[in-house]
Amino acid sequence: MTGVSTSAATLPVASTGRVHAAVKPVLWLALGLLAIEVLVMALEIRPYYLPRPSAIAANIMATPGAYLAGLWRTFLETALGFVAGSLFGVLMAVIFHRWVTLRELFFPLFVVSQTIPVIAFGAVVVLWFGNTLFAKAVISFYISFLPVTVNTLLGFSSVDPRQVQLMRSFGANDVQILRRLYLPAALPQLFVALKLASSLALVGAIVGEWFGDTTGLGVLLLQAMYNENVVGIWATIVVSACLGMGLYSLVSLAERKIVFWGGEQ
Amino acid sequence: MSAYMQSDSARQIGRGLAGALLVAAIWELSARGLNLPAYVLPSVTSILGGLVNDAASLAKAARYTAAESFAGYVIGCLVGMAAAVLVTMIPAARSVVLPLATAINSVPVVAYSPLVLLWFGMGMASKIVMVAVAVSFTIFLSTIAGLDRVDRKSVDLIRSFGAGRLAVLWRLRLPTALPLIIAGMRVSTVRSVIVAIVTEMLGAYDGLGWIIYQAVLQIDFVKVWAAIIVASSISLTFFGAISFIERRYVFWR
Amino acid sequence: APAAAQDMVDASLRLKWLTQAQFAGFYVALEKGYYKEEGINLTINPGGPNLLTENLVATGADTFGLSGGTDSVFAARDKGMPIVCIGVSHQVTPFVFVSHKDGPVQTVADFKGKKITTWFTGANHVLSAMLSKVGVDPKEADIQPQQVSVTPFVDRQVDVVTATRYNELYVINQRVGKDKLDLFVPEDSGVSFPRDTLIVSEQTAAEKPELIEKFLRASVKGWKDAFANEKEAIDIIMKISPTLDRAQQEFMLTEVKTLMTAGKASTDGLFTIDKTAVGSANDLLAQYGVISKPVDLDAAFNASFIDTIPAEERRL
Amino acid sequence: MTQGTMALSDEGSRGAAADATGLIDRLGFSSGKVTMSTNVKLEAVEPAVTGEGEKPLIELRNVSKTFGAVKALSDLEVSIRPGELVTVVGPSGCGKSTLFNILAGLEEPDPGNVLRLKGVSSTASDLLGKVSFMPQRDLLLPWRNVIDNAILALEIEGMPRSEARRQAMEMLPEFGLAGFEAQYPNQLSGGMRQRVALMRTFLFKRDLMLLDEPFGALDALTRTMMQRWLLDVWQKHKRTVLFITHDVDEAIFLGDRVLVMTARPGRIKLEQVVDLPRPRKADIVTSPEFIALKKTLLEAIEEESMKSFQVSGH
Amino acid sequence: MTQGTMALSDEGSRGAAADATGLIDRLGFSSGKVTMSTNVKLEAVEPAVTGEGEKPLIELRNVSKTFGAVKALSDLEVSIRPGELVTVVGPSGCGKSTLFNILAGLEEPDPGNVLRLKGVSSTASDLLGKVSFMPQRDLLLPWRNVIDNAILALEIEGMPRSEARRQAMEMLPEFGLAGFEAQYPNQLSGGMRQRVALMRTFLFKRDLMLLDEPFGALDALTRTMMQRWLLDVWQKHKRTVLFITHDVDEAIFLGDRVLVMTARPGRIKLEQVVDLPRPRKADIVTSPEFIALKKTLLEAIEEESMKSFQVSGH
Ligand SMILES: Nc1ncnc2c1ncn2[C@@H]1O[C@H](COP(=O)(O)OP(=O)(O)OP(=O)(O)O)[C@@H](O)[C@H]1O
Ligand SMILES: Nc1ncnc2c1ncn2[C@@H]1O[C@H](COP(=O)(O)OP(=O)(O)OP(=O)(O)O)[C@@H](O)[C@H]1O
Ligand SMILES: [Mg+2]
Ligand SMILES: [Mg+2]
Repeated sequence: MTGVSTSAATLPVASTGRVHAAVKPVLWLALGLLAIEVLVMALEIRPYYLPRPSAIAANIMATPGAYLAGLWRTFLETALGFVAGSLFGVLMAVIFHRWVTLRELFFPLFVVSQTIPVIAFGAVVVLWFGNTLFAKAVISFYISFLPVTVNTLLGFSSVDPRQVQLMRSFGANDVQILRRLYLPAALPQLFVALKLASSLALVGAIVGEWFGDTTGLGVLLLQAMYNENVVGIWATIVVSACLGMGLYSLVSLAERKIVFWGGEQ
Repeated sequence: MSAYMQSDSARQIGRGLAGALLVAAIWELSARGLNLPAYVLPSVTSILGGLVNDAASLAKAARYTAAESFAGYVIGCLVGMAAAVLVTMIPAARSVVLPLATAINSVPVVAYSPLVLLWFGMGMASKIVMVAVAVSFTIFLSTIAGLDRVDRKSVDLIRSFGAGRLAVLWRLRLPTALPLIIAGMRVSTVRSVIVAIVTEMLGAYDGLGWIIYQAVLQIDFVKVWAAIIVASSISLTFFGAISFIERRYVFWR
Repeated sequence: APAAAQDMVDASLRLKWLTQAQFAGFYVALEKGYYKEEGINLTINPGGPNLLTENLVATGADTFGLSGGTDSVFAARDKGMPIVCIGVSHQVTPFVFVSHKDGPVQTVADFKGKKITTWFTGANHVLSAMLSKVGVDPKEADIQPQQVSVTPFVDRQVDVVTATRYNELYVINQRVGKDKLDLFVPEDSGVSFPRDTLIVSEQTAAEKPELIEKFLRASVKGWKDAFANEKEAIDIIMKISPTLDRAQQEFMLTEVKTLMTAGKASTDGLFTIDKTAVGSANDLLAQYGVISKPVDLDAAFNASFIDTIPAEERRL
Repeated sequence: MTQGTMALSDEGSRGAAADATGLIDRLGFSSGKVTMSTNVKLEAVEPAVTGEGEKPLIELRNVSKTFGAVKALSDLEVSIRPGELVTVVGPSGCGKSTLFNILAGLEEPDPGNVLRLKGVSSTASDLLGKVSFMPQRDLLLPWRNVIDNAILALEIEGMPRSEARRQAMEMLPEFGLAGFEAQYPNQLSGGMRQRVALMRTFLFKRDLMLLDEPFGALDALTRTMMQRWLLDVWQKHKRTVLFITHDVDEAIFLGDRVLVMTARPGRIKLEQVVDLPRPRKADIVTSPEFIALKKTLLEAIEEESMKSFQVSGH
Repeated sequence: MTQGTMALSDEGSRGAAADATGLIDRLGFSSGKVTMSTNVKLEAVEPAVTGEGEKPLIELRNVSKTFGAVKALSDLEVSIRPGELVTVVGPSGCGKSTLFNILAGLEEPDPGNVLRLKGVSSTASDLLGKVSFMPQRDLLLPWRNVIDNAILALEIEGMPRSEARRQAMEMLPEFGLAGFEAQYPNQLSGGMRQRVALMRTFLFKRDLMLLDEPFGALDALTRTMMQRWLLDVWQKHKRTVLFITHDVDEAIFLGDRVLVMTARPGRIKLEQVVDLPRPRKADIVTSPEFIALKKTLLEAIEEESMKSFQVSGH
């Protein structure tokens, strides 16, 4: 009994704080939604411009299965593309960092590659990978890797050269310096890019689903868009925003766990 | 010093061109060698031909798109930085602004385009808004990360000089964040052009996206690629300009 | 009797758009196993806004395609894509031009100087032809590209809007009211623009004629069932895409039925290739320079496959 | 170290004409290019005001500071009178820098403390901007060159840049940094960085000056010059100075009082008043009073130093 | 500083029983918890091998180094025999750290130099991995805790982490860091950081050891202990040591030879052999030989120190 009460008295100091931190945004959200609801009704904004939040919720609840299935599928595509894009992005940064000639030869082409709208080669992706989850992941990969490369390179360049020299004086080879110095030092910058890439990967997956598919948030979005189902558009926007925030939070969480040393040099 | 920098960037430009030529050569060879039809991959020479043929309309569209992306880019940068500064100065704002920004950014640009086209019309305004939204998020994230990255001990030091929040921001946080902000700006250049193009594809009066959209439907892949090459050149110039500024002003790394 | 499993041939059908009642017949045939009965293991792949069915069929990624229409078939042939049309679904122009009944536009001649939005993918040429017929220079009308939404028209920022009979028209009807609209039908101006074409690659046409015939037979059967039992057809569609608006889908199916059975199809049955209608579209596109020269109609449109199915079997 | 150096050469061999003090004097006259105004005045310096009855400028009672599991300070009591120059010695890791952080207003001590500034009860953060603080690590900003790093505090005060730069430029030769005004920190040697940080602190003119091992990376002569410079500034501007050092000679030579801290958790073990007359000449280090003081202090420090090794030996 | 301290207390007042040396001895016996194995052996140390005929371990001829407009080293000539302990002194900013960077293989000198390792002509980069180097700034990695920072070099050599950690853990008490193995650099005091960097260097066992002001931020006792530790390692493992310090006493007490560098651009001004017998006791600093050496060195350094102020006065 006493044991229980002490633990209840001591432990929760932290956990109430955490609960509080988790509840606060939710409260804000609820408040915001309520405000919009009232505003829309008061100003009599037509649903084609801005539907009421309750209408959007009702729309989702009418066919929750469709949204859930879409969410899951899109999540898989995004996750796959994101992981592949991040790994590739870091890999390219390492290569470009190690071989300046390669960077100068090909980095501009990386930039160029990003300026090609997906629609220009989406058909080619479908051609090669068919209507598979993989095809979407490829597009999501394509959209997300450049920020990772750019930021990782930036992280590398912020390493103190004297630190590198010290490692060299220990006889460290390039791989060791990379693993023990460059990569950890680039982590703070890398995570900025990962947050960005998580959003971009989701965008890529959704756009990827426009190249002929049957499930996914992109399909729902497209359907709603071309049927001028404004409530449907908003419903899909809300669901994908939730997915995006979820991914973002996941990356942030990992960041807080991994980059604990923050700004100290 | 400046001569050194010049020769340095001259070499970089040279190498960049060499890389482009290399890829172009491989492209040309595979397109011709494998006898690929234009609807799979048109040859580089035919694209260049298309470029020359449609030079006038492409140039006009390029100006249009460049103007949209640049305007949106500038607005986006300012908004993104301002929001990041706000969030850093008023920590309470973070729990509201950050999730909201993430939410907005998690939805593909194109999902908003019906709404934005509805709200801002088919002209430049809607493209500028879309570009600004996309750019501001990138800048926002980079800027907060940069502002947060500052060495705590240095903050302590200048606080001991009596520096208030603003002085800490101006003399310490912003310079510390500058490398990351500029990296964000660099990534955004590319995004700004592509967002402008994608939005144009969904509804516009002019611009490269508009040309691409028309050309796809007319199954004119040479034109599609010609427009893409123009778009890439815009992005690359844009990217190069920001990189140049970066090298000028972030010299201490 | 269903063919034995080992004889089954894999094939795919690429639609021009996402799953909806516009394609109900194919889904009904699939659901009811008509393709299986013909020995085809068919996959239906939806399309999308940036996916070109012609391209996917020409490259062999998909066996069959329900592509944009005569316009896209001509454009593809013009660019040298080896595709052949084996059937036309919508016998007449599936889109109309819509104005407010109480608005300034009462006749096609009124289009002059008004703000019109349309798709710059063929519809604009139909519009130009219609205007030319009544002696209006298309340059005298303010023709703008049309965005995804019809709201500008609803809000009267636009005088005339283009709408497919089976989709946008429904939305406009809902938001403005059916009685408050004037419709301008291209056929009334003597312009026809058949759309929704079934295509295969030249290679398939040459090497697997019987596969095409089997596919057509099963598809026709599916469509006849869909029109015979619309509720069941809609159920099948709604099962695949539960977020669709059922009422809209019902409307769509009705409209599609009209389009598919109009003109020559009323006598010759579904998927008939009406060479005159197709020819007029061909001339129109050539006239406006969309295609460099008139396309060889016989090479582009091959009615031999659909003709193996007797007309009475294809008629509703 | 410098003081030790001087002591030795002065008593061990009287003929050592070229010892540090002699050099400084030579320097003051021979090199016309160096503004060594301090030297001339040094000998005329008045004894510091150390009146016992005066109200303390700053007073700490019961100050503790805990970092997670590490208790850095525990029930520290200290009071500094205005105009005093107090030196702080103690084993490495005993909490000296932590004490300075509290006095600079950067770190709040654990609750339950009393902190009085000019008799007024305050929190640590009230001290922000009232103290010129030189941290142990130089913390130069990599994007500012020598001169701009030096004027950082002045800029924050709102002085126009050009004026601040002018002031700093004048000071450069005295810090042995002339000609280096446009260099960036990564182009400087360790000692030069320390001197830039020192300049930055001197330029920020406040009643209380906290110097955390300011002369650690300097050679003997430079160190002597900086010490003299410090004494001069202290006298002329009646500043109160707290000064951390590991050099007991330096601590006695400079200080009105020497505080010896205990091993972690840091407390004041000994408050030793240095009642040697001012101005103190270099040879004071050989006087019996000096040596007696030094003995007391060394014993105290080393006892604590040893403890910190024993404690950590667990 | 320490040596100065000891000198003073030893000759100024013989009654100062509790001076540094005494403390160390007391420590060695009284605190059973501290592994102070070095103390016992210290007195038994043999004089270093300094045979003149031996081939130099490393030899520099005509070495210059220019940074943009700043000439840091100019025609420097130096040769180090195997097993020597050579100390380097010179005014702040004269190029000592630059010399070390070259010897560690980190910086290539300007062209035209001769660099011979064991008689073989080499480039600076050939020296990478052959020298254990402690830089002036500690350069600890912020994401590694004390123990992992200490084992960095061992890890790079390929030693399994657990084994490396075990070795480092054993050393912690001797460096006064026991109990701090899991702390991160930003949680350490200045002196503790320096000791971690020192440990990292000691754990990386190489013939040539370069130490750049390793004891700068340490209090007297800790410094004495570290000096003894260094001498012990040097003797036992026959390592060659180069040691930068600003403390002339330390330089003489530790070194077989003391190199005095000129003001920037750095050159060797004076190579002073220290022919005091080893093992050297703490009271050696009061011997006339020591004092004479010190006088010579101080004169040389201070002449150069002054130059660097004059030069920069332009
Ligand atoms: N931010 C921090 N987090 C955790 N522990 C800390 C922190 N800052 C200081 N400490 C601990 O507090 C103690 C005192 O540190 P402090 O820097 O005040 O020592 P110091 O007396 O200045 O030592 P030195 O002479 O080596 O500079 C040390 O044990 C250190 O590990
Ligand atoms: N990377 C660099 N770029 C430009 N100048 C440099 C660089 N490194 C050193 N210098 C210059 O070279 C000279 C010698 O520097 P070095 O660090 O070797 O001095 P030091 O003798 O170690 O001084 P200290 O005792 O103060 O540490 C200095 O004038 C310094 O400004
Ligand atoms: Mg300290
Ligand atoms: Mg140095």
